Amino acid sequence: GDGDGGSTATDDPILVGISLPLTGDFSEPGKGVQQGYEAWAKITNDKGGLLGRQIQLKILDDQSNADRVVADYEQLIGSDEADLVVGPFSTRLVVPAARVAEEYGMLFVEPAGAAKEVFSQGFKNLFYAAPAVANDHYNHLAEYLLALPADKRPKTVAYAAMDDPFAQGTAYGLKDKLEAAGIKTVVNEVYPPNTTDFSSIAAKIASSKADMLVGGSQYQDGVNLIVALQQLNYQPKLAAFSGAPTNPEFAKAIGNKTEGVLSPTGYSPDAPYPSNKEFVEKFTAQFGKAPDEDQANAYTTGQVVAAAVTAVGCAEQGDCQKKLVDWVHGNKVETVVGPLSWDQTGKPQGAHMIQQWVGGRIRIVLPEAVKEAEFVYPKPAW
Amino acid sequence: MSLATVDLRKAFGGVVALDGATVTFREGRINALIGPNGSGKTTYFNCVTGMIRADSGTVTYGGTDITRKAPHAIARAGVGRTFQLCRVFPRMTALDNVLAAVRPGGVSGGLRGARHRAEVDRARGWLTRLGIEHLIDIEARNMSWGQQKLLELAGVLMGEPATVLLDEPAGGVNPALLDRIGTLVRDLNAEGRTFVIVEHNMDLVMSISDHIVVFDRGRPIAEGPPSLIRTDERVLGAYLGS
Amino acid sequence: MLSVSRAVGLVVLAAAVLSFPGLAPNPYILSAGIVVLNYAVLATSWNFVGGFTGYISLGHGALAGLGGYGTALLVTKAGLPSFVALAVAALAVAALAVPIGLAALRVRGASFVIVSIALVLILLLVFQSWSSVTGGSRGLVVPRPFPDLLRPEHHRVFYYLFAGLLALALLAWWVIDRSRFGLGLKAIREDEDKAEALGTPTFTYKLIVFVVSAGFTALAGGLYALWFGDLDPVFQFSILTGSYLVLMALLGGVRNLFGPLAGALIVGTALEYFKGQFGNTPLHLVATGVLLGLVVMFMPDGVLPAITGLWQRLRKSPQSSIREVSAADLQTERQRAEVAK
Amino acid sequence: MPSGALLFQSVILGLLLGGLYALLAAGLTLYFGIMRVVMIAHSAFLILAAYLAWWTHTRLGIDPLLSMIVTVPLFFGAGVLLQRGLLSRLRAITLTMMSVLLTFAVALIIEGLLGYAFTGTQRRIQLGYGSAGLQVFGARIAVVKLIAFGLAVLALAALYLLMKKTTFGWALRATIQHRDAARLVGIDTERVAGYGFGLGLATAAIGGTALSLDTTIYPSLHWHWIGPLMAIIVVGGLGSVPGAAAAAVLLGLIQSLLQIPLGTTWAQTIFYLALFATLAFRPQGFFGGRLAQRF
Amino acid sequence: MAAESPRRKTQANSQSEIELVDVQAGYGRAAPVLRGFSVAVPAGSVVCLVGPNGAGKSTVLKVASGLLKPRSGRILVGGKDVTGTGPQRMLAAGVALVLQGHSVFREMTVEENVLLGGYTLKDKAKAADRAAFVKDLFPVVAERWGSLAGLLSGGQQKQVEFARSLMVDPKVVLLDEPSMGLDPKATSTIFEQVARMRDAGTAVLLVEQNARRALETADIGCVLDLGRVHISGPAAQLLADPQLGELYLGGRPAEPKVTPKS
Ligand SMILES: Nc1ncnc2c1ncn2[C@@H]1O[C@H](COP(=O)(O)OP(=O)(O)OP(=O)(O)O)[C@@H](O)[C@H]1O
Ligand SMILES: Nc1ncnc2c1ncn2[C@@H]1O[C@H](COP(=O)(O)OP(=O)(O)OP(=O)(O)O)[C@@H](O)[C@H]1O
Ligand SMILES: CC(C)C[C@H](N)C(=O)O
Ligand SMILES: [Mg+2]
Ligand SMILES: [Mg+2]
Repeated sequence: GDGDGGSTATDDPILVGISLPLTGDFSEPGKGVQQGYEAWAKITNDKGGLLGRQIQLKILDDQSNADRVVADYEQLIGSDEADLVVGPFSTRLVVPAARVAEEYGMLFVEPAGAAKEVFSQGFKNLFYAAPAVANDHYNHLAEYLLALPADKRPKTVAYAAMDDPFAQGTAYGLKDKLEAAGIKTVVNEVYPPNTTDFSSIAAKIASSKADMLVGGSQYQDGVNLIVALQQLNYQPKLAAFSGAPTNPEFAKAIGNKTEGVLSPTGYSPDAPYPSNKEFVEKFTAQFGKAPDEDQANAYTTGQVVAAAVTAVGCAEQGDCQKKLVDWVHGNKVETVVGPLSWDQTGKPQGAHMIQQWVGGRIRIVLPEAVKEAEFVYPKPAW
Repeated sequence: MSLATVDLRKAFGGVVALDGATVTFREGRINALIGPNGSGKTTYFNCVTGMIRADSGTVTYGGTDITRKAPHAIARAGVGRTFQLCRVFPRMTALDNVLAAVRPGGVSGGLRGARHRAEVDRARGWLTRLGIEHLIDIEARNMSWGQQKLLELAGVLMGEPATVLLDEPAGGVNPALLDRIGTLVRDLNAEGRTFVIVEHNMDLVMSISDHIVVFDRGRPIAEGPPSLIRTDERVLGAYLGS
Repeated sequence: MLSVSRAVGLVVLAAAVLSFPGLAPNPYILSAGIVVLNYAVLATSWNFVGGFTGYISLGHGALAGLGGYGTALLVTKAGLPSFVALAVAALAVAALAVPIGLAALRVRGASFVIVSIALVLILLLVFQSWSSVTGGSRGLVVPRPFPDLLRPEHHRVFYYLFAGLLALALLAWWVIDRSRFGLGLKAIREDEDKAEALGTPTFTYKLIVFVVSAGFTALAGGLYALWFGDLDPVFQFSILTGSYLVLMALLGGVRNLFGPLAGALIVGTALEYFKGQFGNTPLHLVATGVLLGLVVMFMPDGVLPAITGLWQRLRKSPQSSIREVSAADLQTERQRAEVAK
Repeated sequence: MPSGALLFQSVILGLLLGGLYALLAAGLTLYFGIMRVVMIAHSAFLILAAYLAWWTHTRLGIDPLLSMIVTVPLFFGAGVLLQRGLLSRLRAITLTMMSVLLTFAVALIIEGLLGYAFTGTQRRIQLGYGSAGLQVFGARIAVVKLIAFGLAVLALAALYLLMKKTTFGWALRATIQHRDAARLVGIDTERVAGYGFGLGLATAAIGGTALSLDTTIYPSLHWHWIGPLMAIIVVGGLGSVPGAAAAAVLLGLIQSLLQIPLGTTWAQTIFYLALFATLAFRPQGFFGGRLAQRF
Repeated sequence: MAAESPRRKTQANSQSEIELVDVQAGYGRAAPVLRGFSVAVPAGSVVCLVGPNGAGKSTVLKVASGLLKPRSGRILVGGKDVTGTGPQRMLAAGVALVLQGHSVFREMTVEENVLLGGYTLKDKAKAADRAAFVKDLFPVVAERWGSLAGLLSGGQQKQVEFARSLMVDPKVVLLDEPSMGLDPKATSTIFEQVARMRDAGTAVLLVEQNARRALETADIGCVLDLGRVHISGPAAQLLADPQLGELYLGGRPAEPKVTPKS
């Protein structure tokens, strides 16, 4: 950023610094996030930029490594003197990254730190740009199940979650609610992120004959678990996975036996919010396919930052950042995932929707108000 | 201090290397241990020095039981040895090879500089006595077989052992030097050191030893001064050939 | 004894290290300097075991991780002040190194390498699974020791702390290197059984130096944790970290006091550079692999020895390795010596 | 208390898993036990082979098993090159140590190139029979696992016969034990050592293909395999192919059973516990072979 | 050097089975170990190389067997120049070396060791013949046929090595201190064997520190010091030279032999 004394009507581009896991464990969603940011920069610049300045992204690869992500933001803020920084992907990387931003006094809006631990660090400059945190992802599903007559409710549930703050957050958010209502947990398995052999976990789940299966998964682990369960011919009445089912590859990966599989989502390309139409259109033009959740979250992040910058009228390091932070704390922002507002810890105040594979497509089934298809229960065999 | 073993046994799988070896090597003597190839001499040394654990039997040194002691403890108790297949520290100079035998006591001793003047002089002295003083700065790996053998002996002597076990000291050593080694052993013996020498060079054995023990199949079959052994029937049959 | 050129070199080195924070153009460069210093301390600590005894440990990353977690847990769970926690954690890791060493140092060569790899993997499993204490894969946040310092200031303070730790580690290595204890360790490297037969309590020696190494490694790991603030088992207990240390030490030269430091400088800088160069691809791994391969193939003794060797060769014509004396010469020489007595 | 059905199912799964472990560890036994080379890159080659199988399947649509027609000779050649071009140039005294680092470098390079070519995304072969299974006394056996197991048995038997019964096997062992002496009896040691290494990598090609049938792969997956495989060859007794096989099956079985009460993560520690127990109580391994302490 | 006429001639002495001419050789960058060394071994004769430790005797054998490439000079086998070819070629030309120290294949059985000695033999029947022959020659080898060679005692290993090298029935045998570590009986066997080979027309180049004993068996003696031939001549003549005796052969001329001849 230029010195405060200079004219604010500079034509220099606004440098936005980002570190992303473009290689390593989180590289797939990381690349999705990258597209979202790129779409945001392009769409905004095409409309004349922010404060009349063009947006320029500087993206570094943190190799999915927490040490690297810190060094990256250190470099972006200290050496490249980025005017703004936005967050990386995944809770594991968001937390250390946010600390750097915090200690340099930078606004830090992030697309993918969904787990509740992100908000218990005492960060004052952090905002999660999505409707709800991990534990609340299944709220609508829990409501729906508990509203069923007692004899129709699933009686036993098997949980299997990756040892990852986000994945466990989603599964245990649901588990807490179902257990409170007296629905029995018969299997509760946790597996490390690098697990590739799911046969033992599947064997346990299959032998429990649980009515319902909840997978706290990112992507591939969910697929692997399903295939292992298919090998053992386990047929639950309901199956919900946090990460996998929204992925475009999902259906093929499990042999197209997707019917009835559930998943929470914070975003739908068909959502009626005003900016969403523009986003889907332009994104599709730019990348040749419709955006999914990761892209949308990054775009949302950009929208939040842009709203603050426009409102406050500055984008540079120094005092400006404090003003930006204060503005976001005090306002509601219209985004592609709906209007967002945050509490003091940066936690968003909304809820996720529930999607289900119905007739070979993934459709929103809950909540009632926005549903695109009827909830299928019990789920057909896979 | 005398070195004695009682009923020492050691088997490797099916091979009985030591089969109840009861032997005493008296203090102050030059003892020889001879026997055909594979009769268990090296194994005997290995058991005595703790390098391998005997299956049963006891080893005493100066009356103390050292059967279960660690090799370094036995070395510190005063028993030094050389190896049949000559072992030196290949990437260390001759000087460091010899200095490595200095055994520091306690923390302060351990942290004292390795090239202590007096010790360097002593090391140089041993190298000279063995006729390889000109190799002092040469790394051991660059030495010929015989040179390495002499270096190993220098290292052992640097540790000032009261009892020295030599496993084939003459193997591969030039005869001219062998005379020196013979003389050296006699001098050191005169200074009060006890020797146990495993050797196939009968000229050397007969000329320097006071007492000879003959092994066959892991146990002693004869014992006595050279004059007696030279003519012993069993020895001739088992070892010297007739 | 320090020669003049050595002393001058030392002063220059110290001056260079100490003046770096003043010269660093921005806090990022300073933080990169801290990372390199941290590597230097770790590689030097590794070299207590690797350099003296020749036991190649790919598991030192785990000891650093233990130091980091130990410090963090003592701060967060026991409420100790940061630097007290650091000291206690280092002592605890050193103490823990005793049983670890008792198990691991029984084996040599490649088996030791395997054991050291196993150490990392088993600790990774434990720290990932035992989430009630370690936080599991959610990681552990280490409170800042100087909460009021701005980040650039914070970096500066830690830079000097790391420099001090490095000096301490180097001093300890130097003392051991020239000591009898050190000579005993080197004898172990050359031929362990022989050293034992000469009266060196090899196991005790190995254990002592392993504990010292573990202590320094834990100090570096703990200090890093205090500086960095976030611990994640996947990154704390990684074979890659341990291997980078080995690469650094080897690259610089394991028999050389400043070898690991030189290696850390080169590798640390190279890692930053590769990252800049191949930012978006995993080619940095390829580059690191190639670098390691080149070192192993062409400079197995390290850069510093290679340079000194070259220097010596330039200065002197090839000398014969053995002083030449014929049997007759030796004989006369000895006779002369005997007459002189 | 787990049900009998679950126990039986776990036993079946454990045996199948153990068979796969045995195959994956076979190459390591070869270089490590016989050639005294610590081959860190073995599992990286496994992953490479798995990637090639995946690639032939997705790109060409043919069965991944067919990829072995190419990968086995290819890996053999790569092994020969690796040995002749790199490992044989290391100094003999430091061979063990330096080979660790050199093969570590090779592993990094493979991982990096795989990531470059195929990105870090997890990949999985989608086979028509991927989720098919047979019912056996109430337990179910996945067809893909059975195929992998069969491959393992065949490859291991062939390897054992080759080492013990053929002139080449003898020449290889002789070369490894005393190179000069082997040259003096007329063995072309350079070539033989190269072939030995090639053989090890050829098993990696088979193992990787077997692995790819029923698991997800990603470039850094090889780190995950190094520990268990190393543990297996130590427990089995270094250099003993039958030992490694027995240890692999046993550990696979125990791991599978331990997963019932302990869960996936803790169950993995069995490998390291077995490793330490072996070194502490029986360094020559529980199934014969060489003293692990010395190498 | 020109070979003196051997004591016993089984062939014309005009041609040497193996000949080293003006060889310079050394290790790495260091100064040469051999500097202008020449020796010739006529067929059917034993040449014994003696000299102080580190004189370069083993180096001579390494050069002669092709293990070490000379820096200059020539190696002739049966009159043909074979300089710079590796040990495999040398073996094919009929040159076998038994190394100093221990070179059995430690983790292979004695059987495997011995049979590997016949690695280059295409004819299985011949290999079996030779194996029977060496087993007969060295009873220990037959006795321990199935055990791992590395577990034998030092002297037993030496015998296995010797047996191994005899599998091919070589034209030239290079022996580096064959008696080292052997008990008197086995030593006698070795020297008898050397004599027998000589009588069968094999050329033997022998390096020995058991110098007096070796020179008694040899036809020609050659003293090596500082990488050059110090003196050479009929073995008996060297044995009688008192000054040589003191410098290289050990003080006392051997009188009472403890080890009786067969
Ligand atoms: N580590 C071992 N493992 C198995 N067998 C062994 C081992 N060491 C020695 N032996 C066996 O024990 C017997 C005695 O061997 P030892 O080396 O003690 O004999 P030695 O008397 O020293 O013979 P030499 O004079 O040939 O050196 C031999 O048969 C040998 O094969
Ligand atoms: N591998 C090597 N590298 C460097 N120098 C060596 C090597 N081997 C031997 N030398 C040197 O070459 C010289 C001659 O060694 P060589 O082994 O030929 O001696 P030798 O006459 O056989 O001695 P010995 O009777 O002791 O066996 C020695 O001075 C030795 O230091
Ligand atoms: C909803 C997702 C974008 C959240 C992300 N996977 C995380 O780890 O927090
Ligand atoms: Mg012996
Ligand atoms: Mg020699």
